[in-house]
Amino acid sequence: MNHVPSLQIKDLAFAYPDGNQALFGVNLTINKGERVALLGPNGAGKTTLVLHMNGIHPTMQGEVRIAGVVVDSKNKDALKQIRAKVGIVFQDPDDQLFMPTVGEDIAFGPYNMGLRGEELNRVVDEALTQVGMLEYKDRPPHHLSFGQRRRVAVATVLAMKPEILVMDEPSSNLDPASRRELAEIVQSLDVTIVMVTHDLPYALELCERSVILSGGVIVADAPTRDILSNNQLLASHRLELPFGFSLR
Amino acid sequence: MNHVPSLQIKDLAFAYPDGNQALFGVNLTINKGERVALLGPNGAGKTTLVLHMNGIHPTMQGEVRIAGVVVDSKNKDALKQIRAKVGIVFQDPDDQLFMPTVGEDIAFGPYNMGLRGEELNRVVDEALTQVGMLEYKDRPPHHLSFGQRRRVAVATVLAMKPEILVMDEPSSNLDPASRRELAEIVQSLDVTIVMVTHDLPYALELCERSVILSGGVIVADAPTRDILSNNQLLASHRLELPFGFSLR
Amino acid sequence: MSVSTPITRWPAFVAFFLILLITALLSKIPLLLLFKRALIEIPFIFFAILMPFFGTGEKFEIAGLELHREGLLAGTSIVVKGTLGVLAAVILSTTTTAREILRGLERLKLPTVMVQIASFMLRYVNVISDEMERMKIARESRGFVASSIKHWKVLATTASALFIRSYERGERVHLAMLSRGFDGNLPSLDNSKATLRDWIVALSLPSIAFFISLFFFAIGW
Amino acid sequence: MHIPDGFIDIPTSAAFAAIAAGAIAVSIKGAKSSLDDKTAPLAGLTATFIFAVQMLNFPVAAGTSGHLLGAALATVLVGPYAATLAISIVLLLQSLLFADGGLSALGLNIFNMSIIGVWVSFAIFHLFKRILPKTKISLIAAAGIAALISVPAAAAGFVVQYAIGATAPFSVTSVLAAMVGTHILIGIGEALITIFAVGAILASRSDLVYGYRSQRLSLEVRTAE
Repeated sequence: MNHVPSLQIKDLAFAYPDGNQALFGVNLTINKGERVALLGPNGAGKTTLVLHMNGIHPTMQGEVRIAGVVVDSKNKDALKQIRAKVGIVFQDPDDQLFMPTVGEDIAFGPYNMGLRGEELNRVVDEALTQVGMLEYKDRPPHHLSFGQRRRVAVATVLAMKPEILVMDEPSSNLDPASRRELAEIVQSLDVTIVMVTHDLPYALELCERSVILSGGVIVADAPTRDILSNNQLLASHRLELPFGFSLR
Repeated sequence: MNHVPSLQIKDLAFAYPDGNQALFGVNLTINKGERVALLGPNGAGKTTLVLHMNGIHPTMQGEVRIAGVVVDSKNKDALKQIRAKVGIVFQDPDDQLFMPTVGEDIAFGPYNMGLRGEELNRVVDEALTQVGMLEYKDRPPHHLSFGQRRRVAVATVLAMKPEILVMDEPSSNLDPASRRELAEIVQSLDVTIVMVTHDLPYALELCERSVILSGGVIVADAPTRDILSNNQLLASHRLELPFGFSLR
Repeated sequence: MSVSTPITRWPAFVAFFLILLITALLSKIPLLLLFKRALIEIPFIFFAILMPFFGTGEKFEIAGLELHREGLLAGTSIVVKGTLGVLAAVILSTTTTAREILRGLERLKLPTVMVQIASFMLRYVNVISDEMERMKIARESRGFVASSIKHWKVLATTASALFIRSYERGERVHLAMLSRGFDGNLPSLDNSKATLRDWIVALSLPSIAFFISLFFFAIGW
Repeated sequence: MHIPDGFIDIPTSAAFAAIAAGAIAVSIKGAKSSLDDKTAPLAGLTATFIFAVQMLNFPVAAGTSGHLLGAALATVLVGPYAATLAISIVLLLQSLLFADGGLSALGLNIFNMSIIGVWVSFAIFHLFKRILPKTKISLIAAAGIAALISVPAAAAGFVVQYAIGATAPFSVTSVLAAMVGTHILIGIGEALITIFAVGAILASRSDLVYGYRSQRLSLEVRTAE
């Protein structure tokens, strides 16, 4: 295993142009190959944090490093490299899938990274195979089920061979079987994963470690099982296990 | 309790204009005050069935009765009465909240039913109070959180004093606390409820009885606990309890 | 009013400008915001600046530049009138909520369907532009930079995805409306009648402007 | 392209406002007969779409950028009546809320963009659809040609208004040359984007394309047993 962490965030603070401060000094290190759940109430700054990881939000104060490289939104070329390394799967697959066919959608990222021809084709097929959607390559994404579109959205970023895969609410709107199928795909991937989620059972199933972001700072960072068994901690950040769910 | 069932569906069959048949003879009776979960895989015909309950889809074959009255989409006046009795809460609250402010949105249904002036005002306030959103009456829906919009969407149909409340995936996209708050609201309502959902733990928490719609027919109708403990039944209709969830 | 006043009667325009400024101050609009939002006018100012160099009629020279009197007047007229129009519109839109504007349109007897279309547009403009923003972030996250003509195809496919989403939302909204008893008539937004006082307040600005132009016309400026 | 206040004199503006009002009245009738009670939500969301898409800037050349007018695109997608209504509403709200285009010039702007823009698109689209073989490709091509011509046509509308009621001293012919010339360039961009967009929509939801619907000859009718 590589000794450079996939993600290092130091003292990251950020305020929106309207003066609203969202992050108040976030510190987080994630090693290569780890799967970490990022939990927290609505409005805690989870999305803001994620959009710092690939330089969509410029770093105002503090530092974000991906595989050792500082994210600098002013350096356009470096930014392109960073965005290849950080694959974000957004919550609504329709935001991510806009090309006429599944295959073209998967090719979009690698094409922007400069891949062409045979190599591009190979990368596309590989990514589709990883999520079990190869046979849908020539279909318009619009005709797929929601669960299939979510899987294609995952493939669009896998095709960029990311150092770190960030998934925003991966289980939302999935029926139970699609939810499990996606879990199996996630478990089969050999990549660092940050999973932003409200679905605490899903976090427990897939991530060894969890962090809670609340009020713009990391308030807890521990094994998922420990965090989920601390009811007081959960309750004070508007989190709770669903009715009927027990930690075995 | 009233002896006329809130909902009676007999031998309901339906095909779309393109020839695609979605329902193949559905039979379902729901008594006043019951809360029933409507489960089933994607594409089973759940939405098609729901849109028969208020005559959006005309009945092609078979019969649907609401509180004893046949749903007849040709009779415009009768249809108006039916739509007042069947309140559908759609999955995306933004589809349902189309007026400029929360208050006007709640008033939309009762206004169409002929309510005006002081009475209209009273009904609106009552519905907003039931979901704990009265203070947001003059706000535009855009400024509310997702969970709040879902609650307002519920209020828009409660204001019509429905005989039967149909909720499409009520827990989708909610964070854990909003999910529980909505559950508490649902439990406080004194109305017949049909809940279309993939969230089996939520069905167990809120509904005594569940039915499974699969391949356009009802394949199971039993107490929710019995259905959820029959793994073989669940599996054969692409349903399953989430990882870590145990029926206590 | 300002549009129909000839540009040569310039003191009238100074007065118009002062009225708008006073209105802005009375409605507590930060002047900076006012002028920032008025920047939308810039393309036409460019056009107007070019005018003195073209056209016909009397010529004269300033600082070595050959200018046409007609063009100069017309250019100034466009800048001045355009600026007044933009300032008035900015004041209207910062002091009046979208909803009040809709009510106003309804009161001005704009056809009901048009008011409804406008109302749906105002309701969903945030929803749709949020969707567009999220799509943009998703594109950029995969290394896309809009920089050259070959990227038009990407923007066009984004537009098409956006159209499908907008149209499908329209269909779902229609279903939700039907489900709550919609029969073609939307409830009127306007539940109060305009009082005499409202009309007086509303007409005060135009009438002051009218008297100013009458005054300067009368004294023959 | 949005004409501000003070560019064209008041009698001309008023005359065009009257024409615009008439055309809107006709379009309301036309839209209601094809969309029925769906008119408000569907035309409303189409207007929202046009408004959003006009914010989508695309690079033209040398650091400048243009944006889509959307008249041809809307015409092909939702039909001329709903397109006229949607674009008129966009222009109305742009002038009221964003000071984009003068309120006294609203009639002029509606005439150019939502009447000339839409109906020229519609005529050309129909003409070419009839001439070309009945395939999706020719439909897309027809939409592209409609877009290409609709933009300079709308610009020519401005020139007509200018000739009648201008307060500026250019000769009409030089304005015509300048306006139509630059707008042919913009029209090329408009055409390319319209082509790609219509193509993409035909690929995923061909049933949403108004110009395609009338093209289907007959449907097989089946009955459920």
